[in-house]
Amino acid sequence: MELSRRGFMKLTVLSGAGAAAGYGGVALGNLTEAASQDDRVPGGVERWVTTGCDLCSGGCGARVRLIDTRAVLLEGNPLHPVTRGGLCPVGQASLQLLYNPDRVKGPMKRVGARGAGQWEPLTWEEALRTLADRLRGLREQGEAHTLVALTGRARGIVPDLLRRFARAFGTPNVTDASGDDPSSQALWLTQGIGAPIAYDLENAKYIVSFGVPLVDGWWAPVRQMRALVQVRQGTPGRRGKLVQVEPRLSPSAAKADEWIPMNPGTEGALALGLAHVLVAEGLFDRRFVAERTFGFEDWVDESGRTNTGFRSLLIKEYLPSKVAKVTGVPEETIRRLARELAASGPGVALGPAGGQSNDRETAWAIHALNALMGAIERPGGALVARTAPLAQWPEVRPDETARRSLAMPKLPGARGDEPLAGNSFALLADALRSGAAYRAKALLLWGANPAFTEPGPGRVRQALSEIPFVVSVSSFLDESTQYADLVLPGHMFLEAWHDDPPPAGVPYPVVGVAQPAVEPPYQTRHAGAVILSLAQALGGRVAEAFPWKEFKDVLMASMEGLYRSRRGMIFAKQEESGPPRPLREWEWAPLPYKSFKEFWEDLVNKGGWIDPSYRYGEWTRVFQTPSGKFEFYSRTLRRAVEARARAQGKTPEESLAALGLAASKDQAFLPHYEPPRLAGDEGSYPLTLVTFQLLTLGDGSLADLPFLQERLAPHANVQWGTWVEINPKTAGTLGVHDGDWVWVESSVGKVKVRARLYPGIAPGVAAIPMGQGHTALGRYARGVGANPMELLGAERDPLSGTPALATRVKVSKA
Amino acid sequence: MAEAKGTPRWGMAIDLDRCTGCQACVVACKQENNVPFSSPEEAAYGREMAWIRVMAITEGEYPKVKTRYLPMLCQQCDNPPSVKVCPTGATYKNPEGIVGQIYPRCIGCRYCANACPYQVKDFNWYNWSGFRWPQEMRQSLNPDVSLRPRGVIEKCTFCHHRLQKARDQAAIEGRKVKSEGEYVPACVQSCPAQAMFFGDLNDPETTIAKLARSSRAFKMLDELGTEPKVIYLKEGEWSATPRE
Amino acid sequence: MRHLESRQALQDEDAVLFRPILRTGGQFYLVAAGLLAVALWGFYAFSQQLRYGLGVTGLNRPVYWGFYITNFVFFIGISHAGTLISAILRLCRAEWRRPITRMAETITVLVLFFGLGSIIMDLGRPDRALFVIPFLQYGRVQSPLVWDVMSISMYLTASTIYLYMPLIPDIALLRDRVTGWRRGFYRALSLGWTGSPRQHRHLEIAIAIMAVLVIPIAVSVHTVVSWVFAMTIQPMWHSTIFGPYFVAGAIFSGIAALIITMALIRKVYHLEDYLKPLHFNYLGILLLVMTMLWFYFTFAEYITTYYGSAPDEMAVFWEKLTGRYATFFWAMVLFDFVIPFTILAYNRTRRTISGTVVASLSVVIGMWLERFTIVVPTLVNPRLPWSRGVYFPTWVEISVTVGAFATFTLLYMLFTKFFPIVSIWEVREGRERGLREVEERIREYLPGPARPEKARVSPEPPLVR
Amino acid sequence: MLRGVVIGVVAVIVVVGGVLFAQRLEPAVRQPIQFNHAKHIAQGLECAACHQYVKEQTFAGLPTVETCMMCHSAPQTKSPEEEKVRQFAEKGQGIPWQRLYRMPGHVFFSHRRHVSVAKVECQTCHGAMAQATTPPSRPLVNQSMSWCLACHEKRQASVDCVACHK
Repeated sequence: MELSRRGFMKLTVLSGAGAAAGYGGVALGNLTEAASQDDRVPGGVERWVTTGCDLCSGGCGARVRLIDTRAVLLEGNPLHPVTRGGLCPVGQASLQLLYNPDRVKGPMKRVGARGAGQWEPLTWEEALRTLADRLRGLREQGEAHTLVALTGRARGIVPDLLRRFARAFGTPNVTDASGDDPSSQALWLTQGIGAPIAYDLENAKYIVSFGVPLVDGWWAPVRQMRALVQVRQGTPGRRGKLVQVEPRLSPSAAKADEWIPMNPGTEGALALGLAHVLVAEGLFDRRFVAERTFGFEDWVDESGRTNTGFRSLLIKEYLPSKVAKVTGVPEETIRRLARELAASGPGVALGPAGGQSNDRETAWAIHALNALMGAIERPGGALVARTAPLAQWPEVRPDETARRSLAMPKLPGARGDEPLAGNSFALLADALRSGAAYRAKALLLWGANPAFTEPGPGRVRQALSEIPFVVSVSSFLDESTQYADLVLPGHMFLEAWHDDPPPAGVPYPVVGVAQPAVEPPYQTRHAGAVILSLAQALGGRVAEAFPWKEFKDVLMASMEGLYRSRRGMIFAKQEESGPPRPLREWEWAPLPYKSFKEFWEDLVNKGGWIDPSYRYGEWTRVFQTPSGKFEFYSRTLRRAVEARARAQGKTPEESLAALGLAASKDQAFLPHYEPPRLAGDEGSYPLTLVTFQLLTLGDGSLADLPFLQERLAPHANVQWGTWVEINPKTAGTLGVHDGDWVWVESSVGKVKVRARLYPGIAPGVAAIPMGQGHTALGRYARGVGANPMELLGAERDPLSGTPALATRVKVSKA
Repeated sequence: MAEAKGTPRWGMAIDLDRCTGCQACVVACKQENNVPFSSPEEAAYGREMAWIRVMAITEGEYPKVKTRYLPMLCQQCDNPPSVKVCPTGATYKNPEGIVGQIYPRCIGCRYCANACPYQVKDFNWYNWSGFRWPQEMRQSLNPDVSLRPRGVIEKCTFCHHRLQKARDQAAIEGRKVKSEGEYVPACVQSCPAQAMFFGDLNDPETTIAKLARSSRAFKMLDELGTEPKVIYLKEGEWSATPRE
Repeated sequence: MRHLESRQALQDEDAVLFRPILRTGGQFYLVAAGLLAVALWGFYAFSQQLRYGLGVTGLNRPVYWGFYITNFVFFIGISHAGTLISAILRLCRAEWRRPITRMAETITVLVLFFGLGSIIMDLGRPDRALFVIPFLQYGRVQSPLVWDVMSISMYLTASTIYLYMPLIPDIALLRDRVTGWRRGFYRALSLGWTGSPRQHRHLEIAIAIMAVLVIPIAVSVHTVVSWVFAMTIQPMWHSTIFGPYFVAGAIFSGIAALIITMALIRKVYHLEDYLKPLHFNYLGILLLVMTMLWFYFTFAEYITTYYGSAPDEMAVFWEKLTGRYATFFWAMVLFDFVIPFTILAYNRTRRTISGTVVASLSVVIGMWLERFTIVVPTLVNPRLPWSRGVYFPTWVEISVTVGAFATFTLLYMLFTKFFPIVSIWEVREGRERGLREVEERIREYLPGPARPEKARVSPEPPLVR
Repeated sequence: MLRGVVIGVVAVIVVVGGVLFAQRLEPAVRQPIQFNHAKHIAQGLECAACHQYVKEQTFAGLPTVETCMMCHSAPQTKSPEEEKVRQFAEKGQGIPWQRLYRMPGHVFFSHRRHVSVAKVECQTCHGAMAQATTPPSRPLVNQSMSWCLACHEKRQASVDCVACHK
């Protein structure tokens, strides 16, 4: 080991030189790398194009900034009368959807096993031919009804076209993944109209929201945010109040003036407790109840039997002391809330947002509370939205084959005409597996991803794998598309024409029209145009039902109705149109256009059309009930149940009892409280899990936007992941600390998520946001977080079969 | 609104009563200013970048809990602590009071980020612009703003490029930029709840100047004497705010 | 080499001082190779950082500063070992200084490079490091970081000169003892030193001037380093006490580093005759004073914060005392005060070399921890409580830190191979003249009639040649 | 010994410096068509006729083949260069013009601001391009930051850093 000095020197110098050279090289590399990334974003001619955002039901108008042909910014359309230039974070981030590297770039057919993710590109002609041949085969064998079509997020004309196609083709099995809003059930039960309730939020003075995420993703978020501003700061000297009743301090609850935590699923009981106080203390709107309602007092029917009225039921069953026990809300709070509601002029109750097995009863009770307050058909109250006068398409004349198939019973879960029927693919999946009346032979997924969004996705995946032929019209290879035999990529919004029907909850009609802003860079086609081509390929009566060449023709044909109605106006600056609130009770002067072409051009350039008028007290329009009044006692439901019982050969009572409803007899037809059904026994699964949507992720189809993954929710401070919110007290008993990995386990499945200790959630309750846990989709979503749907699906609404989004769970350290 | 008199002093007001914490401003800012997104690993490390963030503070114990949302962006201080410490003048206050960050001058010592009490300066840990933007997504980059190289600090500039654009237009029309409405940063433009206001604080007629005088107005960490040009309006009470 | 020694039989008594330069054992190569390997590993880690950016470190938002800045403050602190202590001792005419000044000064010069280097390593754009030069480049004199750059470079220059000047006579000694290329090397460095009385006079004046100059510069350096933190308004950084606190801490860690170095050199080069327990004892007393001073400053700093109880400050305060950084904080108290104070307060332990060395090792560790607990806990608790930071260094930062220590040790070792680590001429001067001077001085202290100022003793003619 | 070291150091400095300097030099630009600016200007064309975005956008724009073909669809001269234009047009390609003046990625220059707002003449920054009979292979004006600033100061335009660097 004796090293000579000379040797050592040499070694030192050499290694020093080596290190220096290496270091210098690296440093130089570093510098040149730094220099090369100085590359600038190419410039170009700037243009702004008016268009619209179709990523949720909000229907926001938008304008896009183009540099040459690149879209670089999406902004709210300042002319849009509802959103006035506002656009939520999803809209702001949506260019990452347009330019997502994981978009499907052309039609593909599956070559490997289902779910193996092996694909082979093919041309549109080949793809459409394959599809048409397959469908023609079904018709030829008289099995047109075995085609099931499922639409996803798409709104407006495209789903209408698909339903039209189903009718012309001959299948009764069309459903949409979004499900039904509970409020539309309430409106149907009490006013005979199966549509979501429109709330005149802007003019309300006191809002009690039963768990409605007003500002974080419900219906039309931008409109609601602006309405809230109007409620609070819009009237000089008066600040309207928002009370949020919810088990969890959601962003909406945080923005409310008062948060009243309560037990999950007991909103209905609370609403009835409030109603009890109003009635018991004589604080209700006597005039409205006397003149416009039915079933408040006990009444005698045609058969001479005395039926219980709403008043008796309330007084007997919903004492605040009793309600306090069920809901966990103190009795004095219930009384105070009811008195405040009565005292503050038009108060309005909203909700629920949905997710429990008793949603219908809850919505019903809440709407009944509105009726007691006289908040029906009154400024600041609950209204029935007016529809837009879009042109009707010519009637479909199904051919003989189609008529025979249409007469077949529809599969459970497929959307039907009567609101009692469930509208859920999960239900349908179960039916498919239990082999109901017949098996589905083909499935069209139109932008839907039931294998991710439906409760109990395992069963859905199983059902998908058993359907012989699955076609997915999708921009991404999402979980359901993995099971498809054929993938047909649709245009992304901003590449395609689309229309925005009126946002849910807005009382007056607003129609947005969005034009394409960028050239589609890939081999994609308009989802509507795919239906047209398919119909053409099938020929005969099916083709006849679609007398249009391209989607723009369909759109123009519909919009011509607006022009012909001579009503409303095209979007304009606020100074020109005035605020759409308070709702006007007069109609607009006829539109000043000489021709439809002129109207159309202005419509496209400004972004849409609005008729901001509303006539209060059109009683025949808003009460389509047997009594022509607001029915506390729902004869609409009674008729439906009787019809169902007749069909089953049972008495109505038997039929109801078979469903396992808690309420019986008259109670079943009056607004009442039905305890939520939560799967799992309390001993093994001590916590109640509620799920919620984030404004940033929605149902999960937006999980592939990195801008949104980075900022899921400010209060949780979690990025790129899923968390479970638990109260620090609950966590203490479980030995769980903030940020720990935990297993959340239900009777159905379990997921691994991070624990977030959140004082804003009731002890004994756990909450998980939806939208994560993708196993497919794109690189930004895959493998991030967990999907709470894996825990659900065991319990459902007994009447419609819609699965509940809540269950019992246990939480343990992972 | 009248034309600005003298040198404008651009300022922002954020009405916390309106703000719903939706983060549209955050995303709009990132889209407008080419702020890169992070990967899950780096985000977990606290390295995601944003020039404006919505900060949430939850206080209290169940059932008396309150969560407050507070959009936090560069306060564009009149007396900015970050500018004082910058060794090269990469961070400086321009004549209109906007605190700029000159990327080719920045040596990346992060002294300004540490001196700033608002935590609104972000550092480019990686060569984001090179490989973090997939080719497809690079299409949505804004040509008015640079792609910051690795190793420099970046921050909000009140969308200064928008001011310049407005000023060019005004100059061609032979006038000055209006003190309100003509030049608006991306966050203010995007706010769905219209909780953000922007304009010249020197013009007493602007909405923002009026809001600054409102009884609800307060400044963040006012006691530090940084003299922010971002004004917050307290939550929970009604006040006469000018019409939108 | 034997013949050399025989020829210079006169100087046999100091032969041991030349031996490390003239002869190198296998052990040296072994240690050097080990250190080199560690150093190269550190370089590799740093090259990774250059390649991929600061993302490879554990730094994040809001913890923008971590190991590198801690090292910076620490190394600059260590640098006070030398020049400052040696200058003070020189000015005080402490005769016991003679064998240790060179060791101290060498520490200063070498460690300053690592102080500056730590800053450059911490930069996101090290290629732009020169931007901070004021006037020529873009440096803005209002930034404390620029004060740092100016003051450290001034300190580096001054201490290099201050190290070099007393080296000249020794280099001349070496020049006359070696052959080959080394002769040329030493000849160039000896600047034509002949040892004439005139040269000696000039040298002494120059050393005296530098000693006076170097003290304010050294004080300014660490004051300015502290001001990097104190000039911000961040909780527990914004403190008026930081200047003197850092200077005291720097001298504290400097003395400790010096003691460790002395002990090592004494052992390795068998300098028991030069570095006696007395030297360690004297430095130990100094260290004792400093540990008490350090405790006083620390106590003053924390008690003031506690009584002020501003919420932002208290967040950091509790983070240090009971929070995530409590281990670091209490370890710091243990290493910086409890251990050294206990050892040094007792004569029995202080008067042993091992006693002072253990105390010094403890102080060096403690002072690194002190720098760390100053830098990081403030950053993890920013004023706005919405993001609490976490910081854990990655392998890169640890490797670079370890590599820096290894490189420093290696350079120090190499220095001892080229230059005498004990100032030979000063030792000799001490023998010849110091004794007389001290005697004179003491005589002057004693009561008696005041005598007119005696003319300065002219230096003895050089012994060599 | 010492001399050797000095020579070595100088040599290294020269080589490294030379390499760095060579890297900094812009390579000579060779245009696909030997365009004659002087001739076109003499025909009464304005700069903006071909650099069509110069007044409205941040960039001036290099002429598209369509712009050229507005006049040159039929041969006007016997120049082989003119023939090349038509060849590009026939192939349906754009003309691969090479950029002569390059800004670093962090410099934001607006032609609109300089031409339409400040009314700066083209030759102020581009030199005697109008008199050039062949395309220059190197910029006629050496545009450095100090050169920009000198003009800005003279005209009392903004010298605010963020005006050009963002």
